[in-house]
Amino acid sequence: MSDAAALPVREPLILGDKSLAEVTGDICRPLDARPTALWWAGFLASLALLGLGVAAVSYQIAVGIGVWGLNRTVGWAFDITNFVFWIGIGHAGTLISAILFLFRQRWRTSVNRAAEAMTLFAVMCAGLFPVIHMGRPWLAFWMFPYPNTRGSLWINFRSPLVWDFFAISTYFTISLVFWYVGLLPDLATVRDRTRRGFRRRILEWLSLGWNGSYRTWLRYEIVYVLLAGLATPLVVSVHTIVSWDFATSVIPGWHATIFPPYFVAGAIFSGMAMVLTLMLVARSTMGLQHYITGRHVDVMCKLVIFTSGIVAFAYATEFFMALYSANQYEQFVFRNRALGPFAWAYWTMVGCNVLVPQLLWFRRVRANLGLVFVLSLAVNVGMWFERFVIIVTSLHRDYLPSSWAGYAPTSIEVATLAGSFGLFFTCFLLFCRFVPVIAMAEIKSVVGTPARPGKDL
Amino acid sequence: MAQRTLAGVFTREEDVLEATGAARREGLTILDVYTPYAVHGLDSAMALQRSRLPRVCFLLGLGGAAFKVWFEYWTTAVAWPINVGGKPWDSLPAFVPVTFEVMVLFAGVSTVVAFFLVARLRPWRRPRLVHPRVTDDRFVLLLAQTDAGFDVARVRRLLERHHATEVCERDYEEVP
Amino acid sequence: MSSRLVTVVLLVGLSYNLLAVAPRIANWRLPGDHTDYEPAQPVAFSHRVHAGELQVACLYCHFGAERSRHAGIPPLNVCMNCHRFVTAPIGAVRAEDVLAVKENRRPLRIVSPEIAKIYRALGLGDNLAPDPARTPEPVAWITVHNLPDFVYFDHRPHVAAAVTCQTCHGPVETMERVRQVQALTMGWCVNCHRDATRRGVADRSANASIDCVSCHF
Amino acid sequence: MSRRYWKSIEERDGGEDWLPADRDEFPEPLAVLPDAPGTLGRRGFLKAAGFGLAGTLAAGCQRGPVSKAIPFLNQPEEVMPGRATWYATTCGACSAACGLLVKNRDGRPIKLEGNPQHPLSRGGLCAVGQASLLGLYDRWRHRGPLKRGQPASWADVDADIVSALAAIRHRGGALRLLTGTIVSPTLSATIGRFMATFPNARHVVYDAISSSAILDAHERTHGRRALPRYHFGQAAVIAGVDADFLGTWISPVEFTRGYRDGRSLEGNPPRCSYHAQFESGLTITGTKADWRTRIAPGEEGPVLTQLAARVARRAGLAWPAGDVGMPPVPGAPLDDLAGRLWAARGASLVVSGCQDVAVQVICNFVNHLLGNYGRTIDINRPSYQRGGCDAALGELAAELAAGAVDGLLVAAANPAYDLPADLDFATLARRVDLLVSFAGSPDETAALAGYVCPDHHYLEAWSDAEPAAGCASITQPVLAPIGGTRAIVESLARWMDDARPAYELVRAHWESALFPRRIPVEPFETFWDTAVHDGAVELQVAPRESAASGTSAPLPDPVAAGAAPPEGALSLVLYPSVGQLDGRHAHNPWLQELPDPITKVTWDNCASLSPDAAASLGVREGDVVRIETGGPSPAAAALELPVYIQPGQHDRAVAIPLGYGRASTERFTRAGPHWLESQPGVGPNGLVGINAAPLIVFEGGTLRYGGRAVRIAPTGRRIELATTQRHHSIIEPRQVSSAGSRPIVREMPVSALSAQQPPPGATREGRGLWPDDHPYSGRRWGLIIDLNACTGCSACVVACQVENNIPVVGRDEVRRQREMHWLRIDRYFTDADESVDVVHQPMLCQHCANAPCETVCPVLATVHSADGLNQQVYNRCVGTRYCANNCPYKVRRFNWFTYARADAVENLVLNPDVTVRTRGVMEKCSLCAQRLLEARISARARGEPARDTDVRTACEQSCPAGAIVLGDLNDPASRVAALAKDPRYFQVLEDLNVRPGVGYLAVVRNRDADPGKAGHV
Repeated sequence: MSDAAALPVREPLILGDKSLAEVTGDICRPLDARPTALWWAGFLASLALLGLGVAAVSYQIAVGIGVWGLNRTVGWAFDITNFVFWIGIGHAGTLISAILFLFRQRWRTSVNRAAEAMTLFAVMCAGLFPVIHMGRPWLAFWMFPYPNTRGSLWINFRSPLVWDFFAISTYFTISLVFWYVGLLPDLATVRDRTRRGFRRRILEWLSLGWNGSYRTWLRYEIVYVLLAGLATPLVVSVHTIVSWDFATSVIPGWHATIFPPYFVAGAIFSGMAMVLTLMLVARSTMGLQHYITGRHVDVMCKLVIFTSGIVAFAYATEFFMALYSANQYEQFVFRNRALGPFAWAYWTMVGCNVLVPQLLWFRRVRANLGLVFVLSLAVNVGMWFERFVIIVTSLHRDYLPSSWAGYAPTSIEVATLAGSFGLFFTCFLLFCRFVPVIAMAEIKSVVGTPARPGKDL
Repeated sequence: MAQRTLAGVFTREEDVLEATGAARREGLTILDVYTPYAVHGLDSAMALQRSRLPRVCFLLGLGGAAFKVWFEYWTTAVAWPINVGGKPWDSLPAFVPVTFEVMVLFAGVSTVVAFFLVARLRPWRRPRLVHPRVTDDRFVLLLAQTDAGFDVARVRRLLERHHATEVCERDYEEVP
Repeated sequence: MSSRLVTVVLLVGLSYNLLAVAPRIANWRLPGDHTDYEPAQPVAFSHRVHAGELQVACLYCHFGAERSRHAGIPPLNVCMNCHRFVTAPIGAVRAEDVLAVKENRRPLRIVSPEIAKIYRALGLGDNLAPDPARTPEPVAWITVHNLPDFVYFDHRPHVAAAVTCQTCHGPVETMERVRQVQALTMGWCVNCHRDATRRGVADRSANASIDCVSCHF
Repeated sequence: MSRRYWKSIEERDGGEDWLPADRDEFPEPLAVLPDAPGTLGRRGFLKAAGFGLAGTLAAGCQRGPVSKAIPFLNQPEEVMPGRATWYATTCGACSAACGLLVKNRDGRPIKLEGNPQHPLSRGGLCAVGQASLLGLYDRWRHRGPLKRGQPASWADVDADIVSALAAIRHRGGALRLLTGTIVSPTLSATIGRFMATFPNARHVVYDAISSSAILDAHERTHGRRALPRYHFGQAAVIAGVDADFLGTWISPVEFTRGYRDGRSLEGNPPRCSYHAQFESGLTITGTKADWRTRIAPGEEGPVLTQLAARVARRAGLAWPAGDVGMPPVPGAPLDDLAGRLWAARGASLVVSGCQDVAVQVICNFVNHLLGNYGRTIDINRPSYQRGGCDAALGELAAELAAGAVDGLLVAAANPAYDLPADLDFATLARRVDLLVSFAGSPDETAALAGYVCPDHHYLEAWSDAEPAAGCASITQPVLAPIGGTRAIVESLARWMDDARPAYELVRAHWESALFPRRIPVEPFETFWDTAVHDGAVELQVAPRESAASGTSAPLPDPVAAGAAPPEGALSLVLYPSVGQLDGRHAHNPWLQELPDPITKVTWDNCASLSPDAAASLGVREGDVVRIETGGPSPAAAALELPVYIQPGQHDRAVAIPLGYGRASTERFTRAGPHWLESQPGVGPNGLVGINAAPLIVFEGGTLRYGGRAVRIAPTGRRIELATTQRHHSIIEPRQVSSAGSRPIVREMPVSALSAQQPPPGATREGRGLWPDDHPYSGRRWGLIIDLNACTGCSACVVACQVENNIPVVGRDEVRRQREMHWLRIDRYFTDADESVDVVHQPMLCQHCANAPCETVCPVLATVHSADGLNQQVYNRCVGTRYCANNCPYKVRRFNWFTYARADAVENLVLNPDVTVRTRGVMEKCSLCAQRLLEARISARARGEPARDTDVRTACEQSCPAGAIVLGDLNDPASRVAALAKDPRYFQVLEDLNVRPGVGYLAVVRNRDADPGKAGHV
């Protein structure tokens, strides 16, 4: 990567003077080639984690939710922490694909496909937890308002969990549709590179007979803008609603009006970190250095430090509000957060989310991809702990000291968390294998055709 | 009745743009242009109408939201009013989140469905390509041979003047 | 060839099946709805005869309905109030009388096989006196109207509010063997309670609660 | 012929990779064998199967499992399936013999309640009494007699015993009957008859929790070895010295009721007795005291002597005790107490649980000076609830040691377990040729016995009781014996060739002995039926000559120094815990899981130390320490117990509850759910807790529970105690804020009470953001708990557990903070260790009108009823636990596992009116919805509106103090409506505006206004 200051105006988004056919070839190569040993190693490791998670969840469903470390006071811990964590991860994908699209940030084209896929898989992981955290998950369908023989007993539209249910399912559906619509032209491209056989049949089926007609392209563009326009408030609403799970409650430490913006910023923060993590891996393992350039990393690092600032501000505001409120319960919760039995989690969170990202102020740090990778991992850890801190430290000591309790995760909970990572990476690796990880059509529109007279056929 | 066409294949975005504009100025019937990516400016070159999909999106989104508000009110306050936490029957503020989500869901899904319908994108539809590399790196301008007065040679020259790499005639039962 | 034939035959069969089933679609039930359950009972007791023809009041046998949650299956001593004397249908007894006169002998005691089951269950001998050789064994009836364990139904308030037995149990007095007529789902209960509060029961106003805790605790 | 049309350039050019669209994509036939004609191939078969399945499904029917209804053959007239029958009987869970009403449903008892007509207990029932029901369904009980540990027939065992007894009788051998206190007059008479047939027989009575010194002292001062009856209700000033009379001492239910009468602030006129308590450990009695002082174990004597000296000075009596050194407690308050006692002469009461006869003599002396005999202390109508004579026990031990006993019968006692190591009963008893135990379930003594002749559970037996002179009650069976057990009276009578059943023995004794003492003139049949129906009758008491005048008694010797250890040394306090007493109910999981009212420890005993003592020893809660007495038998005289840190305890005291480490608690190894990380339900010794009884001292003719000097050494091991209220929760809220602390409990001095204005009602209701759509125009159920009356005795906790089928979860689950009690008793400490105040606050679902739990449930599984109940619908619950998280009171309980018991016999105790919850659902207090509904239905059947006097919740019913009141808040005539206007009324966390339906009345301390103490905890 060259020094950005030396560039005349802007670094090109895509390096290497690619022709359209080269773009197609580069991006489709992993799909055509046999999987590498590295891919297999990653895939098998993910699959093993997934298997562990499946075993843990099966055991939990067979024996009872008591195999988690929860108790009468701390009713949620790892489960909802993981849920909020994964939802947060998902948000960055939508941010990149929709919000940056609306803002015409064309650098997003290199990463939006993978980011959207990340959203989908993260939402899948997230959606898992509200289901398995139920005492009777086989009755999860009761969350849906369907006519029934109970006098038509509907559901409680006042419950934030119902809001959650609608938000998550809408978010997943819209993300899926958005991703799929964006994928259509690329599926057609891959289809047309595939000669025959089962794979072609599937691709034909999936690409819906796309033939590059400009009339379709025109509508496609409209639909894409519309979906981006819808996804943008959606992504804000989803994490707002997730934050309302806590904010609308009466528990000190949860009942805070700052939660919606705080959660949305935190989500983007953690999601950007996850995108960075994944992109840095994909870039080096899949030979996409020309498409995911140092500039992408640089821009994302700036977003990370920006959102880190918002998150840090939220932490400070919480403490200020507790002090200012003169509410003893509120004050105690925050004192307990910083000094109580879970202080280690709190300070891990502050360290990873506030202190560590400050390093990104330095350009040299941003340019050091290895360091950025480590930092992004730290942010992921920190954001997981943020949710843990919010949930567990608020619950474990609330109003009546008689009911105060501790919390320690069991091996089953840890295995379930690991399993969700297994699910995520399994899906992601399959995605890398079978779907173009970069939106070819969009890249081509960025690359364009060389100005005449240029390279001729 | 089969449609007789004349297709010009280009390798550059600006070529097809110019050729399209020229063809339209010549008064030729542009059946369609096939591109590997969305080439900006082609819509004005082809003089295409604005899509009505935004209207579908807006109306169905609005409809979804209206339905959901009614449904929530009906279930909580009319069909079986149940005292939940002392909240009033018509807890409208509490209905906002779900209403919003359903609005987005309806708007988004219906827009895409409408898009598939109008663009005739179906899973069972076999791709019919005017050029095998049209999804890779070729741009194709497809003109209709509208009547007997259509001068194939002149149009071919026109296309070649705009750097068409190949020009061919084909008959279609149905335009792709 | 033959494969196609089989397919055609089976398709015809399936369509016939579906056609036959189609009129019943309106009657399709959701899981848990046991309407039309009509199990065979250990004693072929006929409600039609007892409640219909003989007009025995429901509460004569199911006396628990007024005093307890359960209406109860009558103990056999209630049966014996009549069946100490009534051992067989009147037609059979008269036929034996006629036959006895004809054959110039004392008429035999005619015991119908179903009523004999009562005597056997009570451990009674042929002369309807306790027979030490026979051990009494209660009759295991099969419950027709089942509610899930988490539902607490109490007959008393319903009887007190003058809800007729038939409202829930259907025209039992016309049934040879008791059949479940109503769905007995929660929606059915709730709707009846709503109607009762709105319109009253038997021309009296009623306050039928639809609070959850009326049935679930 | 015709022009060739092409679709693409490739097609036209015939590029080899171009797939013509008009060609069959799969030109070759599919690789499936065509079916041979006339046969049904694989595909055909699958098709047929598929169609068949579809057709079956389409036309299919659904059936649930067949359930059977089996009616009675001949229905008894009084039995109605589905309706409860109530029988009056007498509680046999301890020797207090409270009155019981037994709820019998479909032939089995499912709930015990206090009998309001019983003159002693007056409707209350303690936790142990409530829980003793489960003992009936204990599958470990003896099913029949045992001969040398093997099951045998009654005839066989009877023959052996009768011949052995005949041999003893013939040769004039020594026969001894060792029992606990026998309150049954019939059994006493039968024992008397039985013993009279032997030339050398003696009946030795002892109590595992002995009060022998009181009887001995009265023998000395009043010439009659009797336990007087104490009337706490008539006492305006009470001084307790090491007597836990509200928790475990003699007759706690009776005393609690009386104590509460003396402190009835809402009465007219309001009464508030003054209560001073001197104790080493912290007891629930101490928590209620207006002035509580910590004394070292063994300092009871000096304290009482100083008190007596001060009272004597006021009485103008020259008593040399003035010379005794400075009292171990501050002199000025002691003066004040003496003044109060003197001012309330005849209406004061000094009680002591000390087992030193000399100390008890001084206690009697004080009461005598105060003129309490005949007023608050009744020696003429004594109590028979403790009749043990420790001196006789000592003699028996000596006889056993000398090998002078030929036959020993043991009934209603477990001497091999509960006697001190000094007496070494287990070793001595082995030397007796004929050792017969009457234990109904396996215990340490029965394990030694050659013959076990198991007694019934008291709910299976005909018996009677006369717990106090003139108060007789009937024990009637409420179901046929489950096993082949036999009542003791029957066994004894059988061995005297008297084959009458217990019913006839009891009836005959009543006719001959009790009927002549009747008060109303009536025939015996009426007398008997009344007794059986009501459960208790009042009888005349023959006036007995006793030295009640007492003035003639010589002045007692002052006790200058007790057995108090030197400064800095630690000494023992062995005490019966509220749930376990002497360990006779150790098999009872309800009691094992009942949190101790003070320590909140379950499933274990522990050594309590004061915070300072623990700090000086360098131990923390849960550290296992070795407690050594340095006694003669080192093995028995050292225990290893986990430490519990107990504020309010004396710094030199080590308090250990008795009743733990019972054999037969090994059954709880697998109590609770089993999964990957579950831990056993018992301690490292395989039992629940450790038996501390060997550390009891037998000295001066009495069993002494306190004062033994011990050394403590940490072992370095740790145990996590299964406590329901963690220690740090006591300490930390004080640091919350300097401005004020949490308004959870309110407390006020009595002087502030009159100044308090009733809270204006408008401030409580109608503060809301939104329009109130729920006016509760009809009935609105409410519950008010008087914290001033509540002693923390936990009877309500067990009552709730029995009534509502609340599962026992086991030690591991409690340790994981997953106890299921719907009703818990929160205890809060205030102030420093020396003068700690404790408040007990029963906490249950508050039935908030603006319930935070309801709003968050996604599936409407918890919603509000029209009469103000917060309903929890188990079958609708999907188990998100959001409601529990959002409950500010944390009263919701989640079924983490399938806790439902698998024991078919034990399950007979389940209340058929309450759903047994499956795993994965939330549950909580329903305000006994089943009782509310039953009351409504029966009122409707009677044709009258339901009144709140018709119904009492299980907790309310059992409360010995009458602290809990249920009623209709909207009915101005109801008690709750009146109490809601009381100046002491408050709601917990009122600021949250959740509008609870449950309210509390503040604690009132009878002490001068002290700004430091008043206010909030």
